[in-house]
Amino acid sequence: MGGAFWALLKRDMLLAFRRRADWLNPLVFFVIVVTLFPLGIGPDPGLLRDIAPGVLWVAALLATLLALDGLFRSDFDDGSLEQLLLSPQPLSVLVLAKVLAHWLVTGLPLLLLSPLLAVVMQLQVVAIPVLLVSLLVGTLTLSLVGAIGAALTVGLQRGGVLLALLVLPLFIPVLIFGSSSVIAAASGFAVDAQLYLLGALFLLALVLAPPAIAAALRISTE
Amino acid sequence: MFQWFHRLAASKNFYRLAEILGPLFGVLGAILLTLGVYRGLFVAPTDYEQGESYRIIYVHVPSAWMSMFVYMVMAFCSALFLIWKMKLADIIAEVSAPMGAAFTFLALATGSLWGKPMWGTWWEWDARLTSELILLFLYIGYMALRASIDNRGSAARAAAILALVGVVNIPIIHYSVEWWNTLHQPASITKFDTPSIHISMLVPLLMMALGFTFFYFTNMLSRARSVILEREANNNWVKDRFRENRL
Amino acid sequence: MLLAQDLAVFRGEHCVFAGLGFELRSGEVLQLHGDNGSGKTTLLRALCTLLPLEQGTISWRGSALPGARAQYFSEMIYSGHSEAIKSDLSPRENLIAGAALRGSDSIDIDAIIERVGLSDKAELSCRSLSAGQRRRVTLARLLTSHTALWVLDEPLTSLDVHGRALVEALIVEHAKQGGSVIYTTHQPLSLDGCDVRSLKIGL
Amino acid sequence: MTEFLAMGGYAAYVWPSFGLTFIVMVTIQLSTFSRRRKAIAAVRRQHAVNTQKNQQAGTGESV
Repeated sequence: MGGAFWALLKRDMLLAFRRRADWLNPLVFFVIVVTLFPLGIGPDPGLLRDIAPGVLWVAALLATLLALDGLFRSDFDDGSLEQLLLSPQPLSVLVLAKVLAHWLVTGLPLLLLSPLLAVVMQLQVVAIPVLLVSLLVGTLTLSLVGAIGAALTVGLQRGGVLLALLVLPLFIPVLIFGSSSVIAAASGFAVDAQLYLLGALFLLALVLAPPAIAAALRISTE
Repeated sequence: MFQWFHRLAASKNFYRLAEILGPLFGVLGAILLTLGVYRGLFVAPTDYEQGESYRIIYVHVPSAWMSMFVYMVMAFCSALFLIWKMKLADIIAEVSAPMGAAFTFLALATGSLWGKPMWGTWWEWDARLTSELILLFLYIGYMALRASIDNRGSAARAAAILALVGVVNIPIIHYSVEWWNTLHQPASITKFDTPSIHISMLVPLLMMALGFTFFYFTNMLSRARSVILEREANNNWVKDRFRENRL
Repeated sequence: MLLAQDLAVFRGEHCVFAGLGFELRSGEVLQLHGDNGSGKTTLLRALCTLLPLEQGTISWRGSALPGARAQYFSEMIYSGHSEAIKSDLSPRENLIAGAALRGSDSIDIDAIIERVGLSDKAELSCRSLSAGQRRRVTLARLLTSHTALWVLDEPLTSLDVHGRALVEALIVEHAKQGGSVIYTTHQPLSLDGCDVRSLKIGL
Repeated sequence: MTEFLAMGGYAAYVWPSFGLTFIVMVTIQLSTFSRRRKAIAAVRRQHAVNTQKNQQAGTGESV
């Protein structure tokens, strides 16, 4: 059982390493979106500081959404998705490997880049650790939940827009708790409530998303 | 052979049942709605706090209630369809989605009309209205997904999965929006709640709610019958009915 | 081993085929005949549970399929129209990933690569291989796990004469070891030494 | 009557709400009727196709 999981993870990491465009685009998108706000709203640090958590979180969410479309699409196009479906290993576990590989390639870099952008947005330094923790748990949940939408729309040509429409309502709770945890941290309030709830959302997604993704994949390859 | 026959028999019997219940619900709905509107507008006393504007609840609350009820029906039918392959359940979910979206839109519109005198703005980020807005996105997503997959069998199953994922998320969304609302909104303004309901105000509200529900069922049954007619046009029971002009 | 009873598959509203059944015992080879669009590929995909059955059952070693899915998948391998290989990876990496996916690890990749004649290309990325060579990588995947049933959809596409001889040899060898094969092809295959049954699909 | 119509000054909100509800429900009802007409037309078309096929097949099964 474990063998297939790690092999698939290794294969996807190797593929991502060879095909840089897939994971560079969301990162560049994340940086550009965040830098747009000071240009659009003005350099006033006080104002930027107030909107920083929201901007960082919405940008991270949109970057994850952008990267999700490619999650199953390359496998679907060259037919290896069918091999995934026909493997004796449980599909939910294999799907977990795919989502983890996708997160390592897009979610993690977002995470590592966010402190830099937090400084750009004048965010209080005390809030940066909470930003990292909330983004860590948040992007994992977003990848899991988003993968359901990706699996549902993988068979469609113009699936991108539909994917956004399907998963955005499901992203909202993560966004609410995520950005409010950073806001609370910025103004020195306790953040454990938000982070616990984020953790709860993550565990829920970890348990419920893979079977839904597996079922959606079986339908999309019909 | 059994499965095919079971499917056929199911839709024929369902058709006959819907033929009877449909008009019955229609009549009941019409009576309840006219009575409800009459009592709500003319008989129910003025609310001391909100004056006459509270009467909007007689359309807002039922449509908000229906928007949730219809989604629950869709989710339940989706589960029946996915687990027991009941094609009828999928037809019910398919025809209910547009109506659910219409009720959600209605709830949003009447909600903002009711909120205007109270808060002075057309759109108030109140927890209930925000959840309603997100529910509208769920409906649109459901209908968009079903429309974008051409093979009807997979479109139905994909939409069913989305409906189930959606129904799991509705309480989460509602709770997080409530939480978000209390966090950012000082609780001083009057909660967007129905005022303390005097019995004479409550009766029309229940009538309207029931009226809406019957209205939904009669339309859903009629649309389901139309879908069945189209899909089983080649079957004998449809041909016989066509000949005897009992469609 | 594989028993299909009274299968019916629909594509949307169109009934591709109905009332189709056959049995495949170990060591047998079954060729599907039928012109384009008669549903050969649909039947193969339905046999691999990639397509839902409107009616009928497929059972593997006596147990009905939706239940015995894991067992069935561990003993069968499907090779469809698309090559199902990653063009950014080399043949070796593709085969290693493919084998692990099927949960079989005690296999000698080098011998397999040697067998399909790709030993000099083993480290190149598949993007630089020709269509015929890529098809050989797909063929090599058949050997990466000890499966009883091969389901092959047009295995000869883009293969040269040597490639065709390789396919024939592999099928014959597989059948002799008691495995069974279902395949579709437009160019005739000369499989001496094993009884080839054929099944007509479509009108 | 006029003070009733004034709705205690909230006429601008109460009547549009009820009006909008009426419009939405009528649209739902009308689209249900048109959906039914479309279905019956489909059955009639299918019927015509079948009878034509029967005649071609020489059975001339009278309808």
